Amino acid sequence: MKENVVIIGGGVAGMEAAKQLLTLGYNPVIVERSAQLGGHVAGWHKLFPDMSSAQELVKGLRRDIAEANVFLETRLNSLQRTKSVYTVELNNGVRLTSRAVLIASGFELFDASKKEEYGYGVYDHVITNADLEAWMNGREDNRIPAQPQSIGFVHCVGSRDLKAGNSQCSKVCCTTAIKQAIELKERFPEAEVYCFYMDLRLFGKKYEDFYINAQRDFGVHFIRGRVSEVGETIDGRLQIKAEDTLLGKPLKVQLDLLVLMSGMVCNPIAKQLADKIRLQIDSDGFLKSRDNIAAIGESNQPGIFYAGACTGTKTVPETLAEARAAALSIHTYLMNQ
Amino acid sequence: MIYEGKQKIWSDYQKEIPDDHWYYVRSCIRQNFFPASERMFTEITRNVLGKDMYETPFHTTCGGIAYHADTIPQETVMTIVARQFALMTEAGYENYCPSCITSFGNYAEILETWREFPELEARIRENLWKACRREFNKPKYLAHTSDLIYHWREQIREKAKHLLINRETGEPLRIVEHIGCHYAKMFPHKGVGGAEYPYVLAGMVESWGGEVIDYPERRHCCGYGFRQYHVKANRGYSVSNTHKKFESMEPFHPDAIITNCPGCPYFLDRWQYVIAEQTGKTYGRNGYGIPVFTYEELAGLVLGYDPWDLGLQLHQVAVEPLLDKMGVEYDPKAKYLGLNKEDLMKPEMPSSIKCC
Amino acid sequence: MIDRIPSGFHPFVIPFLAGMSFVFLYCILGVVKIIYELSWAERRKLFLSLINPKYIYKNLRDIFLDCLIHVKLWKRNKLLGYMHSSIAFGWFMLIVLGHLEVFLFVPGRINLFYYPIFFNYFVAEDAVTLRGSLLFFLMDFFLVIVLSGIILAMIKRISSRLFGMRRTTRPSVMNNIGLYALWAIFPLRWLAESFTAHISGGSFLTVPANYLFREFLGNDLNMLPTWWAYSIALGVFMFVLPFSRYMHIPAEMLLIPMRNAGLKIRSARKGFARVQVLSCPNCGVCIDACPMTVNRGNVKDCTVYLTRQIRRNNERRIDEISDKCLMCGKCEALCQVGVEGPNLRLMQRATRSYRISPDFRDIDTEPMIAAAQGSKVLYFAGCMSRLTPVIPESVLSVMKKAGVDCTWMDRDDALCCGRPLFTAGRIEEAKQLVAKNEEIIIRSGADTLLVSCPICYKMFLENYHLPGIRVVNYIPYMYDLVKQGRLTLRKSDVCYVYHDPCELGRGCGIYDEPRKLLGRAAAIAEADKNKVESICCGGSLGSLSLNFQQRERMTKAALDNLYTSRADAIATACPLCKATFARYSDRPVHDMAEIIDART
Amino acid sequence: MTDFGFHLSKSSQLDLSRVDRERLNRLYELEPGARICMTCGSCGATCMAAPYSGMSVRKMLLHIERGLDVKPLLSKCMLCGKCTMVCPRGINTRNLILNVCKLYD
Repeated sequence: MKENVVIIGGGVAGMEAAKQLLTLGYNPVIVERSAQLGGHVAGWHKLFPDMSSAQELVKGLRRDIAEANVFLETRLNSLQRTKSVYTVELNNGVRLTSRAVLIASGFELFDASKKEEYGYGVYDHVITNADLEAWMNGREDNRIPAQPQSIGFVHCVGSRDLKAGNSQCSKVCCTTAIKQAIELKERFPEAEVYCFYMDLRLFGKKYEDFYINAQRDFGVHFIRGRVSEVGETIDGRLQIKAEDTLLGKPLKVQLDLLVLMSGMVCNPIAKQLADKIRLQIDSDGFLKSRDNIAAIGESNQPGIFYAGACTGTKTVPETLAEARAAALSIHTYLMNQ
Repeated sequence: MIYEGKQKIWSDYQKEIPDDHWYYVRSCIRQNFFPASERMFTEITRNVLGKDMYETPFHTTCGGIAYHADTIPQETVMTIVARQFALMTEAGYENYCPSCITSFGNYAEILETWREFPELEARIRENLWKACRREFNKPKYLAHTSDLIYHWREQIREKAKHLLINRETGEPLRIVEHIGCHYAKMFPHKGVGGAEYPYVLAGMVESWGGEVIDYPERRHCCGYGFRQYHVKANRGYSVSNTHKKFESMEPFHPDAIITNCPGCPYFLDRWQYVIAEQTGKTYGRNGYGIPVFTYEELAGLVLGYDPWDLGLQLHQVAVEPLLDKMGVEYDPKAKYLGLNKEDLMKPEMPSSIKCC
Repeated sequence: MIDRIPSGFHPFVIPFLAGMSFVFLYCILGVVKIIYELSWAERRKLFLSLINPKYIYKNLRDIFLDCLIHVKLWKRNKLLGYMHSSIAFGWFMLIVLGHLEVFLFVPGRINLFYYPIFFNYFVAEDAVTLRGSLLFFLMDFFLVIVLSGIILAMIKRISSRLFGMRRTTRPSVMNNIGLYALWAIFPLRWLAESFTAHISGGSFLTVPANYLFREFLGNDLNMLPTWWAYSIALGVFMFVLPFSRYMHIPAEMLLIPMRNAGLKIRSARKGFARVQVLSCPNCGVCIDACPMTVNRGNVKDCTVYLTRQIRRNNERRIDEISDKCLMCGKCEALCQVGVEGPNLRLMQRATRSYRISPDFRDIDTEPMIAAAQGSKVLYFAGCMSRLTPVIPESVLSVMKKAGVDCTWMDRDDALCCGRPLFTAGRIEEAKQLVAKNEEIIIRSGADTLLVSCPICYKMFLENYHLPGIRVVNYIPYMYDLVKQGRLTLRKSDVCYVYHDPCELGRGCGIYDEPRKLLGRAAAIAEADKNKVESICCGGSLGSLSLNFQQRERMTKAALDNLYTSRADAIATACPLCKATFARYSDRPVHDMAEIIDART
Repeated sequence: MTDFGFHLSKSSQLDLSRVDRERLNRLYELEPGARICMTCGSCGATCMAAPYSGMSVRKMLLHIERGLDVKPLLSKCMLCGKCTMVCPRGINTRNLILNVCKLYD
C-alpha cells in the first residue's frame, strides 16, 4: 500500500510534484477546484523565453501523472491535523488521510476591473494579458480589432500598487508584455505597439534578449510611465494618458487595443487554508515560508509543504523547480518520521 | 462602451441617502454665479417634493477655498467646520447637505481625518469650545445636494413637464456631465458611482430622458483650480484646461453640459466666451456655445419653471438653443426684465460668440 | 622597304582610325573640361608647373616610372609588376619602334598616324633592308614581351591568388569588353604580321609563323581578315576606353602633373577629383588593403568601387561607400596610382545638406583660456582620452619626471579639436571649433602644444593656424626628452608589439619614434602587417555608418594581425585604439605613455 | 480680439498619435540602432556638449520619438564619438546624430 500525499491544486506545481512523488513511490492525490488540470498555464499560449508551447508542457505533465489520483471540480471541506496525520475531507464526501500535504494553490490574476481608470469591462477594446493568451489559443474575442493600428500595453496592473493592495512585483509581466507585444507585432506588422512601464524587470535567462528583439526587430516602443487613465473617443478608439517620466512631460496617444498586464495575487484559497491550519501569511499577502531563503517550500506547520506561486510570484521554471524540491522535501520528511 | 460594465461599477459605489430632514448649507460663491440655483433647490425640495430642508443664516464659509488656496492651515478649517456641525447639532439635525462640492469634499476629508486621528478631533472640539463655547455631533449622514436631487430624480421625472429629449427628432439630448473634482476624486466611496464613472449627474440625465456623453477628457478639471483662476498670472493656465475639455468633447456635439460644483458651470460657461475671443472658436452649432447648467437649473427646466425665473439670462452662453430643443416656452422679450418687470437693459453682446 | 600600296590606305584601318580619333577627341575635351573646373589658383599653379623645367623633368620621370614601368607595383608584387610593365612598356615600345620604322623607311608617310600601327601591311621588303634586321627583331621582341604579359593577365583572371591577391574586383561589362579587346589586340597583331611576313619581312616570331601558316593554309587570303580583325580589336578597345577602367591610361598622365603641381581634392566630383576617379585602374589592391573587407565583408565599399560608382553617378551607393569608410588611409597608401580614396569620400560627405547645424560661436571660452594659462607647454589630451584617463595621467606624470612644466588644457571644460566633424564632412562647423581652440591656445601664452591623441594631432597640424607655437606629438617629444637625458628608461622583459594608429602612422608619418622609444623601455616584436600597412583597430571615428557588430569583426582581425608578433602585450599611441582593442584583446593593451611612465 | 491680460497656453502634453511616423521610420532605416536605446543615460553622462546644450543621445531620441524639437539639444554636438564608445548597446550614435540632422529641423 503506497502512502498518500495530498496535493492541493492541480496546476503545473501540483502536477510536477505529483510526478516526482509517483517516482519516489508515493500515491499523490491531487485536489483541483476546476474541471481540468494545468491551472493558469493551461490557459497560456507560448512560454518565454523560447516561445515553447504551454499546451505541450501541460499535456506532458498530464501524461506523466496518469497514475496519480486526481479529483477535479472538488473543494476541501475541511483540513484537520491529529498528531502527525492530516485528515482531508472533500466536498464529494471523500475522506483522505495523509502525513504530508502539499499546498500548490498558486496565484490568482489581479482583477483588472478594480483599476477602474483603465476601463476594463467598460471600454470596448481593453483586455488583459490572460484574455490575449486565450485569444492566441483560438478563443474569439471581439474586443480585439481586425486591423489595429496602435496597441498599448500597461505593465504593473495591480502590481507594485499599494492602492490596489499589492506591494509586490509580479515578476513575469514585463517579459510577458514584451512577448505578447512581439506576438501582436507578428500578427499586425503595421501596428505601432507601445509598452508603458514603470521599470523594466527582465531578470531571467534570455529575457533581456527578448527586450532587444522587441526593440530592434519589431520596433516596439517603450515608454517609461504608468498609464493614468483611459477614455474613449468619438470613433470608439481609446485615448490614454500617461507621463513620459524620462522627459517629464504628460503624454497621450490613441489606441485600438489596450492590454492590461494583470499581476499575480495570492489565491484566496491559500488564505482559507491558512485560517484552517494556522499557516502564516507573509507581508506580500502570499503564504509565508518557514524561511524565504533556506526553506521556501516549507511552512511553519510540520507536514505542510508549499510549491509554486502560493508563496509568491513565480515564473513557470521556478514553479517547476520548487515542485521538484517540495517532492523531495516531503520524501525526506516522511522517511525521517 | 460596455454599458453593463459601468452599471457594475455604479452598483459598487452606492451610498445611503436618508429621504428627509436635512440641514442645508449654502455655498459661498454660487449665489453670485448662478443666483437662482440654490433658491431652486429649496423650492424644489420643499415645495415640489415636500421635504424638510432646514437652513440657518448663521452659517459661514467652510474655509474650503482658503484651504485649497493654501492660505489657512488645516486646523483652522477644521474648527470652522466644527462650528458648522455645532449649528446643525443645535438645530436638531443629523443629516448634513452642503450645496458646494468643495465644502462636501472638505467635510468628507475632515470626517475621514478625524476617524483616522481621533486625538485631532478632540483637539478641534477643544478649539471650538475655547473659541465660541459650542459643542457638536458629527453628522450621521453627509450628502451633497446633487446627491439629494439624484436621490429624488425619479420623483422629479414623475412631475416633469419637459424631458431631455429633442422635441423635433425625438432623440435623447446629448449631455456632458461634469463632476466637481472634490466630489469623489479624494474619497471615491463618498460619491454616487465612485470617482472614475460618477453616476450622480449621469443618473439624473438618464432619468430625465437624456443621454450621457463619455468623452476622453471627462475626468479633467474645469480649469478653475482656485489658485489658477484667482491669481491672474495663472489665469491662462486656467482657461487652457477648460479649452482642453472643450476640444475633447467637441466631436461629440453635446447639446448641454450639466455640473454639480459651484465653480465648474461658471468657468465652463464664461471661458467659452474668452476662448471664442482668443481663438475665434465656438463649440456649439451656428456660432453658439454649449449651454452650461447646474443640476438645479436643469431640474427646474424639467419641472417646467420659467427659464428667466431660473436666472438663465445670467449665463454667458445662450441657453435658448437648448430651450428650443427641449420645447421650453419662453418670452425672449422678458429675458432682461427684472423681477419687478422693469427693463434691466440688454447687455453688450460679444461678436465672437452668439449670445442671442 | 618600299610602299606596297600606292594609295597608302586600306579600308581596314578605318576601325582603328575611328577609335583613335574618338579617344583623342574625348581626351582633349576631357582635359579642357577638367582644366575649366579647376579654380583660378589651381589653374595658375598647374600652368606654372608645366613650364618649370624642374616639374617637367619630374612629370616625365614619374609618368615613365609609374605609367610604363610600374615601379611601385614592382616593389609590391614582382609578378604583377612584370605583367603590367610588360604590357604597358612593350606596347609603348611597339608604338615608338613603329614610328621609327616609318621615319626610317617611308618618311613620306610620317603624317599618316595609322601607318606605324599597320606598317607591316603597307610595306614590302626590298633589297635595302635585310631580313632579321634589328628593328624587326625588336618589334618581335616587344611583341613577345606584351604577349607574355597578356598570358599572365589571363592567368590572373582565372586565379588571382597566384598573384598574391586574395580578392580582386568584379569587372563591369565595359571593363570586360575592353579587357577582351585588349587581350585580342596582340595575338591578332602577331597573326596579321605573320601572314604578311613573307612580303613585309619579320623576325623570330613572325617569320616562322609565316612559314607555318603558309604551309598549312597555303594562300594569302587570310591576310586581310587578320588585319581587319587587328584593326577592329584596336578600334573596339579605343571606343570602350573612355567608359572602362582603361581610361586610367590617359587620365594618369594628367594626374601626375596635377599632383606634382600640388593640387588637392577640393570638390567631390570636379577637377582634380575627376582626374583621380578616372585614374583608378580598378586593380583592386585597395580591397585587400581595406580593413573593412575582413570575412569577405564590405568588398563593394572599397575605393575601387567608389570610383566606379562615381563614374556611374550612382548616388545612393556613393553615399553608402563614402559614409562607411574608416578613413584609415591604407588604400591610398598602397594605391599604385595614388588615388586618394579618403579625400574623395571626405568631399563627398561635405556635399551633404543638413537641416540642423551646430553652432559653437556663442560658447564662452574665457574660463578655458584662464585654465590654459601658466606654462610654456600646453597639453591637449582630447575628448576620447577622458575614457582612457590613464593616458593623460601618464603623460603628465612623465612630464613631471622630466621636469617639464606643463598645463593640461582640457582637464575640465573643453571643446573638441574638430576632427570628428571635419571627417564627417561638416567642415564649416569644424572650423568654428578650430577658431575657438586657436583662441584658447594662442592666448594661453604657451609656445608648445603637446598632443597625445593622434586624431587631434593631425587636426592641429593640418587645420590649425598657430603662429609661433610648435605642435608636437607626445611620442617624439618624449623620445627627445630621453635623448636629452631628461628621462631615463629602465628596460623591461615584456615584449610589446606596437600598433601604428592610422592617424599617427599613415596620417602623420610617425613610424620610427614610437619604436625607438619603446625599444628603450621594452622588447619589441613586429606584427605581420605594420607601419604603412598597419590595420585599423576598427574604432575609427572616420566611419559614419559602420555598426558595432561590423566593427567588432575588424577589431578582432586587427588583433589577430598583432597576435602574429607573439608579443606579450600591445602598445599603441591612440586612446581610441587602446579602448577598442581592450574590448576584445586577450593580452594587455597599453598606451605608450603608460609604458614610459612605468619605466621611468 | 479682446486682451484679457492672459492667454491660452500651449499644451505641454505630447500626442503620440501625431508623431511623424514616416520620418521616424526613415530614421530607423538609416540607423537601426535608434530602436534599441534602453535609456541608460551613459551618452548624456559622457557628452562633451551636455554642459552647453543639455545634449544626450537618449534625450534626443526621446524627443524625436515624441515629436519634440531636437534642434537646441544638437546645437552644440561636436560629433566627438564618446557616446558611441560608452553605449552599452553599441548604438552608432554618430550616424544617428548625423541622420537626425539631415531629417529633422
